[in-house]
Amino acid sequence: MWQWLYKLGSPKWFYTIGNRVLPWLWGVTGLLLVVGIIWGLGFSPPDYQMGDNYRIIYLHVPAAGLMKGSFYMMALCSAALLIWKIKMADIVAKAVAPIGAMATLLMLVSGSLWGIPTWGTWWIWDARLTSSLLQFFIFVGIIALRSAIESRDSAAKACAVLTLVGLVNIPIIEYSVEWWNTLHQGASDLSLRDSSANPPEIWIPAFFTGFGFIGLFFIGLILRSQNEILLRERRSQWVKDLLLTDNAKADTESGINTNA
Amino acid sequence: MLAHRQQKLAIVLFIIFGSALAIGLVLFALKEGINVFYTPTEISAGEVGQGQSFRVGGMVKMGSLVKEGLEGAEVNFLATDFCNDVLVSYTGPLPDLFREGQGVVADGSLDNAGTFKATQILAKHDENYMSAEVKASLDAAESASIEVCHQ
Amino acid sequence: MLEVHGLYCERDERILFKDLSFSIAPGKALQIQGSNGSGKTTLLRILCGLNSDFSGEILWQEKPVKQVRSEFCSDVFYLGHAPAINRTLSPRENLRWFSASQGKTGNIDISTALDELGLAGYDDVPCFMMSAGQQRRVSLARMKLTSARLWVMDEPFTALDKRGVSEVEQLLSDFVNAGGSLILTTHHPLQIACDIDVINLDSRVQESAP
Amino acid sequence: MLEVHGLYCERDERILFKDLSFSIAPGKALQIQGSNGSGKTTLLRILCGLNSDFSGEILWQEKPVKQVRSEFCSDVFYLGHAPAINRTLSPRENLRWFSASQGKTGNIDISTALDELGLAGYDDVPCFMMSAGQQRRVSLARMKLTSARLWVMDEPFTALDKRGVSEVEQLLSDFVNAGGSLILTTHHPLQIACDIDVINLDSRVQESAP
Amino acid sequence: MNTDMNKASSELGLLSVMGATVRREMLLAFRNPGDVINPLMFFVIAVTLFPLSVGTDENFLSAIAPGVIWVTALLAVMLSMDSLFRADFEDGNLEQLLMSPQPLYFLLLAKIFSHWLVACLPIILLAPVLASMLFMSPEGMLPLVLSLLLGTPVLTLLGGIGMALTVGLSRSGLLLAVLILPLYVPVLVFGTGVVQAAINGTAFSGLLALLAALFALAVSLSPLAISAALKISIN
Amino acid sequence: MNTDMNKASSELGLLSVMGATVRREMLLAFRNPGDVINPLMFFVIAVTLFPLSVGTDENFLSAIAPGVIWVTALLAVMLSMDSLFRADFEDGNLEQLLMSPQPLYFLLLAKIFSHWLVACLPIILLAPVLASMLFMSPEGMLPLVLSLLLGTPVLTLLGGIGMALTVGLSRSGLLLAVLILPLYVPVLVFGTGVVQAAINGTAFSGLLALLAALFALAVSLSPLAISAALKISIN
Ligand code: HEM
Ligand SMILES: Nc1ncnc2c1ncn2[C@@H]1O[C@H](COP(=O)(O)OP(=O)(O)OP(=O)(O)O)[C@@H](O)[C@H]1O
Ligand SMILES: Nc1ncnc2c1ncn2[C@@H]1O[C@H](COP(=O)(O)OP(=O)(O)OP(=O)(O)O)[C@@H](O)[C@H]1O
Ligand SMILES: [Mg+2]
Ligand SMILES: [Mg+2]
Repeated sequence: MWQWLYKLGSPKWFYTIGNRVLPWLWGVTGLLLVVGIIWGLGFSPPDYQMGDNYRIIYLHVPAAGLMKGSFYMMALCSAALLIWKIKMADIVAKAVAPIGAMATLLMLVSGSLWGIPTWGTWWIWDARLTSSLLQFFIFVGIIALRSAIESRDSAAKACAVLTLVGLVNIPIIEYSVEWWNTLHQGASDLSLRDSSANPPEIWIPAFFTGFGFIGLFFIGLILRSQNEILLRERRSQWVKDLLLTDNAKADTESGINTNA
Repeated sequence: MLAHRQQKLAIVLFIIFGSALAIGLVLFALKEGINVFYTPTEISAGEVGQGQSFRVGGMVKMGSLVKEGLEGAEVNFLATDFCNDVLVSYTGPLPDLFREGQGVVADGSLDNAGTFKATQILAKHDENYMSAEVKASLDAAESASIEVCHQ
Repeated sequence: MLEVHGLYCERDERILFKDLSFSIAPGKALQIQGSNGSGKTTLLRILCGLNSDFSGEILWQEKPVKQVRSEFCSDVFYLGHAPAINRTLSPRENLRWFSASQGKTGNIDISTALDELGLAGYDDVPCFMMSAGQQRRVSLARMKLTSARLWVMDEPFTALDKRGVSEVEQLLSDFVNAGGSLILTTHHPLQIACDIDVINLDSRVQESAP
Repeated sequence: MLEVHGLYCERDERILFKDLSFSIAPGKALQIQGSNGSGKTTLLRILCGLNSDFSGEILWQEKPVKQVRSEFCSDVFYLGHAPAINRTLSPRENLRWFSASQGKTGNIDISTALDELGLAGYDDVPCFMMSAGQQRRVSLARMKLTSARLWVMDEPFTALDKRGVSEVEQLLSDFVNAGGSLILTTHHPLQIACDIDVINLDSRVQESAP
Repeated sequence: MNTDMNKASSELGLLSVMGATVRREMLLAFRNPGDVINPLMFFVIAVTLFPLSVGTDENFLSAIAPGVIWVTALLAVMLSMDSLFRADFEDGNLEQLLMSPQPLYFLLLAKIFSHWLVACLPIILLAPVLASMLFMSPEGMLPLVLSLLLGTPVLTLLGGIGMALTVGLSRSGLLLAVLILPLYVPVLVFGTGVVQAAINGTAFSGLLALLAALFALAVSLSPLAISAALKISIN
Repeated sequence: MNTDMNKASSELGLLSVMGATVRREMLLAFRNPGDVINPLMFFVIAVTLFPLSVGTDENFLSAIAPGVIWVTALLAVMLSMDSLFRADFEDGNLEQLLMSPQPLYFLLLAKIFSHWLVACLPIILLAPVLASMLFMSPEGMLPLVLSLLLGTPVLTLLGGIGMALTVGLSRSGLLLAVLILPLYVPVLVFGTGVVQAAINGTAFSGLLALLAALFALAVSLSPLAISAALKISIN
């Protein structure tokens, strides 16, 4: 376990593993999304009240999940950075932040679009919606802080502290629907029990799109992290070797012989 | 040496004290109740005054919906929390989901007669999604059960 | 007293020093040399715990510094690039605050300390009305107020005129000869009469370059 | 070219110089000497019109500078204490903006200018990633881009290493020998091969003190 | 002199110098995305503070919407001013600007125009979205944007004067506010007046003309004040 | 060592070090009256912007009064934060603070308490005056002051975290706002909630208790975050 964590903490190992995982991830994600979208949009039955409008659920709920997941991940990485000084943790935290912000934005936009027909307004200042908006601001704040600090190490740690402080908003989002009487609905009961008010035909596609989104998230995460790793380790031997072999490969493939 | 230990202890004690105080205060606050949203029961208990603008939440009582004027431009209905009702009157566009038996949230204020003059009506969607057939069968199963007034 | 084992530090992907080990005992001085940007300031800040981007071990009285941080702090006096003198306050007020933050009170001695650094009569003039050299002297007057046993000084002689330099050199050698430990960097040719070692960071970088 | 008559300046109730008169012709250099705080920077800034707390007359081509301000500005190149280099921009971008603000365009020559100051390959690195010496070189590269006939330089050699100093000295003497005029201050012992005058502000202060 | 340079010394016109200034500032904004994002985010966050504090009633919010949008836009512009001359002052570029043979008047105009593009334009573009989050009635939207288009340049120019006066001080944030907020009042009054009039269905062209008059005055006069103030600060 | 010093080395207790810190900060505020006056003036000017922008109808103003007072007080506190660590960072005193053998936790508390005294207390004292200028009903006054008394320390502490994170940057004004305004929201919501409830005649002790809970949490936990952030900034 520790061994494994230690390895994950090594950028080089992360880079190579990332390369190995990516093609699989692309495949699985594509499959999940295609199945989920076709099933969700084409085959699951219209809701007894909302008709077809409810299908935004296949976008909205995964986006909301991603928002929370991203922030949890950033918080974990921040803790890892501050406590164990794992460099890789910062790379991941940096890679996740914009993805999380985009997911939050997607959640807000899809929710607003959904609200127009359903509630009769695209925006209302209830606790769930407001705390979600604040979450977006927190994501942007973290990104802004990182871009403002020139020294990379300081930026990493400062963002980590801010992330941990910002963590207080997550339970507020989560429980806002219970603590306050919001216009936004409470959590839907998505269990396989027969008595469940939500039949599987409706929410199983949501699982597909949900996992598809998670796949997309990890793809983004890996690509962005790899980018960052190359940038940070550009002086190290393994990156130089890697780039050389890549160049060589590209050269032989294209049949051009340049000596770069 | 001891002095430094004591300093650390002081910090830890201070933090524990602060957190404990915070928890106690939150519990007190929850006991006091914090309202952002009034139920018909609270309104009939006279918790809000006339003319003050606030938000009501409840269900549109079955069979209480009356549409008046051209194309139902003005609506009157009873909002209920299954214990008490409040009469709501509203003029303006309604959301698609607004119908009897559906959750509703209304902004507005009470007039002299105790009618809630709504300035905005929002339909609250519940957490259930199902196809029409499933709904029908569920309704059949549920029609026997009695709604309980919990307060 | 202070021991350093296998210190390694890189900044912006450049190795400043690696495998740096030294120790300093009471009654000893240590001068860190090196060209601009070679990492002298960084090293001093690491020793004082103001910079934590390093690996290696720093021991204070045979215990890791991190574990005995507050004992360490009360025994170390750090004088950095910046004078740590508030421009709005007078020298007396600045020094009074310094004593208090060290957990000591020494109200009577502040005037004496200022006198000895050639600032007699300036006790109550706001610092922003003083020249750079005078501000530096206020900062140095803290030497007379601290009871720390290790002094860490980064370019203590900047902005001082010739007489000021030799006065401060005298203070430093008195301190070391009375059993104190001193670590300092300076571009001046040092003239202090005590037991002094030298570490050159430039030569170390050349060692580790290939 | 530039003539100064009876210049007088006081700052914080202290007279920096009084009755200062000198002139500078093409092909001549003038060094202003003086200890810290004697008023060298103040004098240069007065000459450039950046400081107006003085009395006396400054003539450019026999006309009062105030009347021919824009001709004067286009013929003067000022290099101050601060490098005038934006930290976020690259050397190339900084220099391009400099050329533009001078009313000249010289896109092709920026790389050459950087090359000649030993910054080949650094054209597109943001300046905040450079050491103080490298930033100074970027600032000095503007010498190669300006077509001004009078250069006013305040401590041009700060932060440069030995080789850098002699390269810049070479550039300066080339400029003067080609008919330019140069006014500079420096604490370095100057080694430039051209016709050079010296004004010492310290001795003037002693004159005017009693 | 410098003979090897003369070949490249093609004189530039006034317009191309202004162009170069604008290009440089855009480049800086591109490198420091905070310059664009922070005022915008401040605007958004500050606007959202109002529903949370004065209540979320739709009628109520729609009544205060023009004022809230205008006040927060004004505060955002004011706070953004800090980046106008600060960096140039610290690294010595301001001295070079004051010594440039090009007319300072137009260089300053170019600089302030760029600042406006970077800090204010995004705010203006987002204003209608926020206004509709505050349920402002749609008739007000166009006048809101128009009034901001005319008003924010005035705010930027006046803020430039305040900034030029305080750039030499290390902590100028609140001082700047105290100096220039009183000067901002006319712009605010006319600006919100335009929007209110439009919502009430009365004519607002007169107020808009007043705003335009302020704009014309500010554009033509404040560069003089700014250059005087800069010369004082640099002394 | 320094034998001539030992006689004066009487150890100081924790409380007297905190006292010395407070005394120093008070002295500084006395020498820089701007530290007291600027936040206050900003508060006053910003509050007066609202009648000018949303209209001067009495009912209307009295309805928005609690929100406006709270939002502007919040902004004033936020903007005042800039003076908390900036000077100490620039002149090197922050390093000395971090190297002090006294526990940083309590030193920071003392510093923040002083900042609160200097920047926030005057605002709280003036708030009822401004509230009555906005025709806020008198029942709200005491709860307004109480909520500000409990809320502004939280704002100061949270602002201290933001400031500690950004003190190393030369232009931190707007960035600070973007970082900490979202964190200010709960305080704002509870604070105005208290006043609104009092005006409406409903019970507000629950909300006040929540505010007090935030206060207790912030006082005990934020010094930890601040000291971590300062250590990062100083690196
Ligand atoms: C701008 C408007 C909206 C925002 C910001 C928003 C926000 C959120 C958030 C943050 C969650 C995740 C909660 C969690 O996982 O703990 C969520 C879940 C959900 N939202 Fe929304 N929402 C919005 C509009 C809507 C609308 C209009 C509907 C449909 C009526 C809706 C239906 C749902 C559903 C069904 C879930 C999943 C519930 C669960 O199982 O937890 N949302 N929303
Ligand atoms: N804030 C910083 N962020 C990143 N790198 C830095 C920072 N400050 C300094 N450095 C880098 O660290 C290296 C060492 O700097 P340091 O200040 O320790 O040098 P020094 O030996 O004290 O030089 P000097 O003689 O000029 O005082 C420099 O090469 C510099 O590039
Ligand atoms: N901003 C200022 N305000 C008031 N007085 C100043 C200011 N800057 C400098 N002085 C005073 O003016 C005098 C001359 O300063 P100046 O910078 O011209 O000296 P200098 O000869 O350039 O010194 P150095 O060798 O350190 O560069 C100094 O004694 C100083 O006290
Ligand atoms: Mg150094
Ligand atoms: Mg000088």
